[in-house]
Amino acid sequence: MTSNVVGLFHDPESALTAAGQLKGAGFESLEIMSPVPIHGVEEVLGKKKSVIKNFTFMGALIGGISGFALAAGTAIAWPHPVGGRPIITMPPFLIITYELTILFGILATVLGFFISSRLPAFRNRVYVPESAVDKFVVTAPCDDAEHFKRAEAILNDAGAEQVREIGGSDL
Amino acid sequence: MNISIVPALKVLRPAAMLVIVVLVGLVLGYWANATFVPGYSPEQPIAFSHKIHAGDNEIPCLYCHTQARRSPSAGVPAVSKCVGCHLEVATEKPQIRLLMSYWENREPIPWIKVHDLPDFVHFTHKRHVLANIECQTCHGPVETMDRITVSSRAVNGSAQVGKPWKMGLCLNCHRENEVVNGTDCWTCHK
Amino acid sequence: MPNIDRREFLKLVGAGGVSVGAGFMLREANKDPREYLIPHVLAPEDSSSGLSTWYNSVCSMCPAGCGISVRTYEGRAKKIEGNPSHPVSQGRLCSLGQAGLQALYNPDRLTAPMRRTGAGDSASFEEITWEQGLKQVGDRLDLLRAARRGNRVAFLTEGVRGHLAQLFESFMRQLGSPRLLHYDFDHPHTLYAANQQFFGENHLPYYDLQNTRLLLSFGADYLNNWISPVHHSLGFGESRHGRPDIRGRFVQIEPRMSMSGAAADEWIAAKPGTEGILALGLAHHIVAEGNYSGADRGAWVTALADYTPAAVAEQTGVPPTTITRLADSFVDTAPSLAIGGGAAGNHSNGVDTLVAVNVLNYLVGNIGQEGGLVFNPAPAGPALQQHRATYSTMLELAEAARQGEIDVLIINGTNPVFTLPPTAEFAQALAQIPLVVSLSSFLDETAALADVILPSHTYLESWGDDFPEPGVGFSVGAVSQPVVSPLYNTRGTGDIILDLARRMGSAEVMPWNSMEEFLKYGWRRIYQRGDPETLAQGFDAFWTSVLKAGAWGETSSGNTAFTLNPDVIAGIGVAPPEFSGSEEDYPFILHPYLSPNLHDGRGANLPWMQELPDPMTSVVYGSWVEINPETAEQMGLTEGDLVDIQSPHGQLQVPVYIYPAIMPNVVAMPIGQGHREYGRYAKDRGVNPIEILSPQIEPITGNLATSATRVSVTATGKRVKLVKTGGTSRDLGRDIVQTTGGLGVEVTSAADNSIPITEVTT
Amino acid sequence: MSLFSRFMDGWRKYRKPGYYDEFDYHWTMTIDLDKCTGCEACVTACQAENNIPIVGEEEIAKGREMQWIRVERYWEGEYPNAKLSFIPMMCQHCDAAPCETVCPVGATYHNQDGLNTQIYNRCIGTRACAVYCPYEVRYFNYYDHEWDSPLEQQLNPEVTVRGKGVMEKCTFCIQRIREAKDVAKDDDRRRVQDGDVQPACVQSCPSKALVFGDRKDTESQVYQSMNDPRNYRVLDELNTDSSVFYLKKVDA
Amino acid sequence: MHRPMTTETFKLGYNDIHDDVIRSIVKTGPKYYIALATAGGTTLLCFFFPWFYQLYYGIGAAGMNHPGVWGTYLASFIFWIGLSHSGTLLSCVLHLTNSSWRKAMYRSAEAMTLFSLVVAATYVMVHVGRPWFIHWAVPYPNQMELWPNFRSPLMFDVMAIATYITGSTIFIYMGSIPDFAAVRDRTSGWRNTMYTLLSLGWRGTDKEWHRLHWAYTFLAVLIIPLAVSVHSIVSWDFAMSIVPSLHQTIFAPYFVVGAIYSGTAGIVTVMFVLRKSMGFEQYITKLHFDNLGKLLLVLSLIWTYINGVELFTAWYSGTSEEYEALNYKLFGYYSWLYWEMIIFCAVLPMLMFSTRFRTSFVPMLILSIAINIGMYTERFLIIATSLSRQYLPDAWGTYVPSPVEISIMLGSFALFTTLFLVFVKIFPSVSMYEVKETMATPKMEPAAPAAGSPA
Repeated sequence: MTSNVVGLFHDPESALTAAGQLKGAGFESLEIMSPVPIHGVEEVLGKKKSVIKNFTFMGALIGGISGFALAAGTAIAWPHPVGGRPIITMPPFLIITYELTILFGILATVLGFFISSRLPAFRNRVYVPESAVDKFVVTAPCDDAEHFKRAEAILNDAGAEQVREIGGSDL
Repeated sequence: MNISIVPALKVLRPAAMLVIVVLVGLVLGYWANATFVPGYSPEQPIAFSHKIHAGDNEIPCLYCHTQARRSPSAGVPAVSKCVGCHLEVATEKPQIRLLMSYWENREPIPWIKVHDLPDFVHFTHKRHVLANIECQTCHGPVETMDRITVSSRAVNGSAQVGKPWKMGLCLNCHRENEVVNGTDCWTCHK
Repeated sequence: MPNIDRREFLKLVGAGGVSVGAGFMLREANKDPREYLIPHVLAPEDSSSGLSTWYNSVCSMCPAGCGISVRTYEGRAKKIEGNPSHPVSQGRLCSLGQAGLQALYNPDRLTAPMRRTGAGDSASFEEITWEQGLKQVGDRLDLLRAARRGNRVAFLTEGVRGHLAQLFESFMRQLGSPRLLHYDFDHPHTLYAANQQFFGENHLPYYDLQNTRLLLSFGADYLNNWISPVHHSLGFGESRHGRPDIRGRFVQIEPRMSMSGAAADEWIAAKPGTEGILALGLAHHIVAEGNYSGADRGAWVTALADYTPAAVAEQTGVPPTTITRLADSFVDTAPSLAIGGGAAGNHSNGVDTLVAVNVLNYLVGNIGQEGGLVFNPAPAGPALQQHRATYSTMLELAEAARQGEIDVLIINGTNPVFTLPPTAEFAQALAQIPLVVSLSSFLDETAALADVILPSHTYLESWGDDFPEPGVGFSVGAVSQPVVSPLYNTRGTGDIILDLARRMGSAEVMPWNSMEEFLKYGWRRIYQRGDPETLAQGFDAFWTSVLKAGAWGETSSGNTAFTLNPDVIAGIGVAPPEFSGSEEDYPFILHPYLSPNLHDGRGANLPWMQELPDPMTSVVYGSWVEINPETAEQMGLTEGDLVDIQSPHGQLQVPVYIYPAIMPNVVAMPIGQGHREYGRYAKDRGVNPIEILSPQIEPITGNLATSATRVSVTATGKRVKLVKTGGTSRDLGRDIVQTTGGLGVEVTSAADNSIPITEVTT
Repeated sequence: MSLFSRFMDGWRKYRKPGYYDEFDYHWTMTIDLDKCTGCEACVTACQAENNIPIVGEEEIAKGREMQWIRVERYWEGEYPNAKLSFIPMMCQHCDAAPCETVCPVGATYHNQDGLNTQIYNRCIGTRACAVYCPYEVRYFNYYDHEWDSPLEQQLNPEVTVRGKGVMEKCTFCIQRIREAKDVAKDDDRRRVQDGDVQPACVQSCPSKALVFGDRKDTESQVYQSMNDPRNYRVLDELNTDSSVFYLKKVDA
Repeated sequence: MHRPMTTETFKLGYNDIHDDVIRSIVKTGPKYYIALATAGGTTLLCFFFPWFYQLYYGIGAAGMNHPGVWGTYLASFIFWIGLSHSGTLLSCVLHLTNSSWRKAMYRSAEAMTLFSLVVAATYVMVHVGRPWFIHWAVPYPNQMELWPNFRSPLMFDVMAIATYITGSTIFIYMGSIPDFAAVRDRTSGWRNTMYTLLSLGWRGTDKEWHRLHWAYTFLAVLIIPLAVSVHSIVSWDFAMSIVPSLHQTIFAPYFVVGAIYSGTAGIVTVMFVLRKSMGFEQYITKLHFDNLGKLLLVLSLIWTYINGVELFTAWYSGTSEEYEALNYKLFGYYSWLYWEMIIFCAVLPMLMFSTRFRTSFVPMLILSIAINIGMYTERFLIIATSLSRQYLPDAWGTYVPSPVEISIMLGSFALFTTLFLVFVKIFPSVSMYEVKETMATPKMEPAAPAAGSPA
């Protein structure tokens, strides 16, 4: 059974320092929970790359193609001449294409966000409610009590206001 | 403390199940009515059997529905037409007596319309009959029906008893047979 | 699967069950409502379901006598069109004729015989049976006839022709009463009188618009409601563009531009009532220029001596140059034709005016010519002009009623309470008559005063026939047959009269059981005029063919060799018109005209006609008074201002319409609205200008000079919204209606065209 | 695959304008303004033929008159030189109709007879077509019209009675064209001949100012008439390519 | 409250924001219920009741007529679409340009967008003659094998507005997830359930913040061109016709500017109301009004310029059609409305040249309302004057709105208010985490928080 060590900090700098030290001490899967996005996390915990832009791009691409296919395809399916224009009329169809490009781009972005941020959370995850208010929280999974002790010490050294042990999450 | 949305989902489960059950129930009920309740097949004022007339006795459709060949409407035969035969034929049957009572009172028989198109549709029997389309193509196997049931021609060309006509079905036939102007809205809509 | 406890499970099962039921019912409710197929009991011969049957008949909406074809579908009349084989309408029909359907299907039709109960304001009608109604009338007639007091019966009918007219005459002869009056408000008595005087003909000639090249119309709105508008329109179209390289030219002379004036190439405003003087001015110029070379030229020179262009210009307000130009082109552009009527004939000098118009035709030799004026043969059917009642005759009838000389008055079709001015006191006269019987199909103003109403069929339900007057140059007749079975408990006029005849013991003389029978009896004579081939086929074949074709005609012609009675020439002359009311108190001349849509008011109960925009103003559903823009500006009036129109004999309040083509001292009002009865569409809508007409009489005919009333116009300060469909009737340089100088068209010289019609003194 | 090949077929076929050559018929009307007397017989004929409702005085006061064909009037000059011209105005059945493009549901489009269709049962009532129509000949059903009984017995069974929320306009009497085609087919004729069909307005016109026919038939009366040197089209500068030709009034 | 106007000097802690915002959600006084009942009741009475009457009777219940087939319904539709351009578009632009003053107000601005769009979409249903067949304008496979006509500007509208509603909903939701999580922790019962689901189990980890930031940025990038396209397309409903004075190339920018203009004015109004009613004085400050005022002023100038150009081209064209339409607009039946519009939208906004005016709350409120009245008038006039004076003078006519229309127009404001009132009780109407971001981050020394943002 694993548990998690959780350190609550009053300010982001201390939290980041603590996280850096934990990482240095060989702890992995560190998480910093904060009420606001904090700057400098990447310097401490490493660069993050998101796949969202790929989703957005692919979504927009698919949207564009399907938008045009929808407009042109339905026009071909039962041609109704209107206003002396050709059945496949580029300018209006490009507008439809444009709109669907954006629609699919937006939807794909949301999908990308959900997937890449692993939301919604269907399993239990470690959480400290204070982190939503004004505390900056560093958590790390600990394999055993000894691990935990070490982490607790590091956190306390870094100026944690409080260190807690939270039962293992399902993830 | 741990967190996930599962407890919230659990709280919502009874409500969600209720919603799901109700929705499924509605669809099921609708579908059941549409599928199992035999199509529009009302009881007519006189239990006229097309099976006896058109099936067993092989009277041609156009013998009674004489208009179909030359008019948009196929027409229902006048009471006098029924009486023309039934002065001699099967005079003792109770339904024939009912017929004769209409005749003697000079009253028309209030037949209930089974194949009914909306008022904005122009359908002409004449053109379809003259194009040698069997009556059964659109009206189903009438010669087997004791009581007329609404029917139509499925997309695959077979008769579907119990399902009324839909625009898509007309269109399908018009497309298959490459009817001249067959997909122009003004061919059928007035 | 999560645990579900028993209660929850039951709840779910319950909810599921309910929703399945709801879904089921939803589908059920979505099914189409039940419709029925009601077959015939006996298959009809001449109609089949889903197909239309056309019947030919005759239009009775106005006196023109157009042939019509009625489309029926499953026993209902659906559309009226002109009968292509009828020479008058030739397949065409005017709005009013087409709206005949709404007379048939009018929601305000009388559905059964009625008797009046109570008196005065509390009077109301109760439904009775035909037997009761016919017995009440028949018994009275029988009594009077037996007592040899049949002359105390009067019969007042709208102008009918054909065998129905003959039936009325026989009926009245049986009673021994001379009081058979055919009364129509718009009957052109003065035209008949003028033709009688000049040509010695007692029926109208045929005006050959189709072949004419120049038409001078003195006040006759020939495209709208003068005599036979549909036929004239056909002729107008043909004349304009029916011949290669010839385009007929049309000139209209009238104080207020009518539809014909709008269609004309030139509209000339002559002072009201001076049209005849203008015509004689033209005649003077023709004779003076030596363009008339008949033997009686000398007599004409003498007769027309006073009508020099200068003098005529002075009187008419038309510049001398215009007079001479018109006269010259009238001579040069043969065949030409001059017609007169409408307001021009409704002045105190009406007959003289129309005689003057005939003079023009005579002088340039248009009489008997193609493109001119062609005499008709005598109608093949009964012609009973002598019973035509003028305003004076009606006054006599009213007087007789007041004197208690009338016991029974039968009224058919006509509505004198509406079309006679209140000064005639006709309604009061009706109250003096013990038994007033109305045969009207509608509760109009006159029927509302009747004691017994025996409602007749509309013309689409009854038998009749017609011999158009004027004809088209040869003998024409047509039979009017019922096209639908009667809607209500009504009877044909002829059938009612025949029934009454039986009841008063005239069955021996009038032995026919129905109008149809009588018609066949009458048409047998026409059949006997036929060629051997027709005779060989027998009457029934002839009858069927007449019904099928909807028209009967034979190649006959009227008087071709016309010689003028020399005595006439000396009598030529047109006096200045007389108006009632002084110019100081009543500065405007009222120009009432028949509404293009409602005719003399008979169309007012037809919703189509109410909703049809007036062609000139686009006003619907109301009355208005037309005022010259400059006059209106001086008086500070704009469209929709309510004004009081005051004549010496009455006052009306009506909104103003600014009309660009009316003389400054003339105000015009349409006749037709202002009904106090006559159904939901007509009742209490607009005003009736007849109500303020002065009883000014044209002395020769005794007809009412309807255009001879002076009025004053005073603003009330109130405004209403004039309901009309049009917006701004100005082109604003957008070239919507484009014009061209002429293509294949004879254009008169540029100098002629450039002469403006200069100021018209008022 | 078949869907894709259908798409490619269509793609090749439908990228260019100009389907006029493929019209079966090209129904056309000419109106001789020099013959038009403004009598409005055409208006009543149309009302009778096409079940056009009576809207009543209040509605007309609100500006909701219903006339598929109306007669417009234009005054020119002032008294005493005032002139009045009438011009019947109805759906011009433009081959490049502005109204067709704007309908979101395709209730109005151009059919292969050169007609500007109006499919009432497809209409959702956006009224955009009425805005786009420069001739203002589209009329909207602002409510369910009623006929005072028994006036409804006069209604033409071949024409739908339009309910509330539906746009309507002149159809060149499609029911008559349909019937004429039907008759032509019966006669083993392949085409409708000149004179077989006349819309109600043309049929009734007392001065024969209106002429109707198939422009593709060069023998037809309408073909002669539309090639009259006097011909013009109203608002031609808008390039609507209308099928109603007017013949200029002659000013002589 | 007179605080110096810089974000750095918020003298509030994270806790205070939390308390203030969550209190605004959880603590509901009788005033709120009275307001909600009034708004809801008015919606029912003035919007839905007349609408249902109109559904039963037909569009004839409104005042539209033969030349004027479009009326206030469509004017209201454009108005609400225009109002929607405040929020999401502005929010996106400011997000991408990193304007920190946006943060206190963007949530309610976005809500305005969303609800304006909802009201606008409802207006489509009110406007069309047969709304029960409105689904025919949506592409879906059906037995009739009929599809919408994608060549129609109205179909562009359907697609654009559908996309815009989707986009705006997602945008406001994405931005609210962290705040939902914050509220979740402070609530219990059904609220807790709701916020748990809405927050999706958000924990505020470094990874989640990172993903949210990027997703949010991409959305902003997508939504800006979308918003511009939406109002361009709305303008094309008119400009693609050939009606004189509607058929103009300038219409798309004209509409977009007008939309942002009226939307920004709308934000000012909503800001004022929120500030007063929810006790957000600390968060919505003079700074916001000042900045919005500057924006409004610029927009007003652009709008006035485009209006002038429109008049000039119409006058210069010299054609009867354009000239009459112009003449009618300036001096015809509706001219008093035109001049009212000019005063409200072009003249009065000049007051905002003064900083004192911009930083005064009540005058800004009055001006913002005046601008929106003017902008409503503008939309009405575009339709009414143009349709009244088209090509054929004999078909000219005048359109006057009926009581039903006016009632529905007023009712739509109540509908919007109702939706907004519901919104403030569900969404934290001030973005907590973004306001926190603008504040000084807690420093090492808990007792002495210093000024200045973190490194």
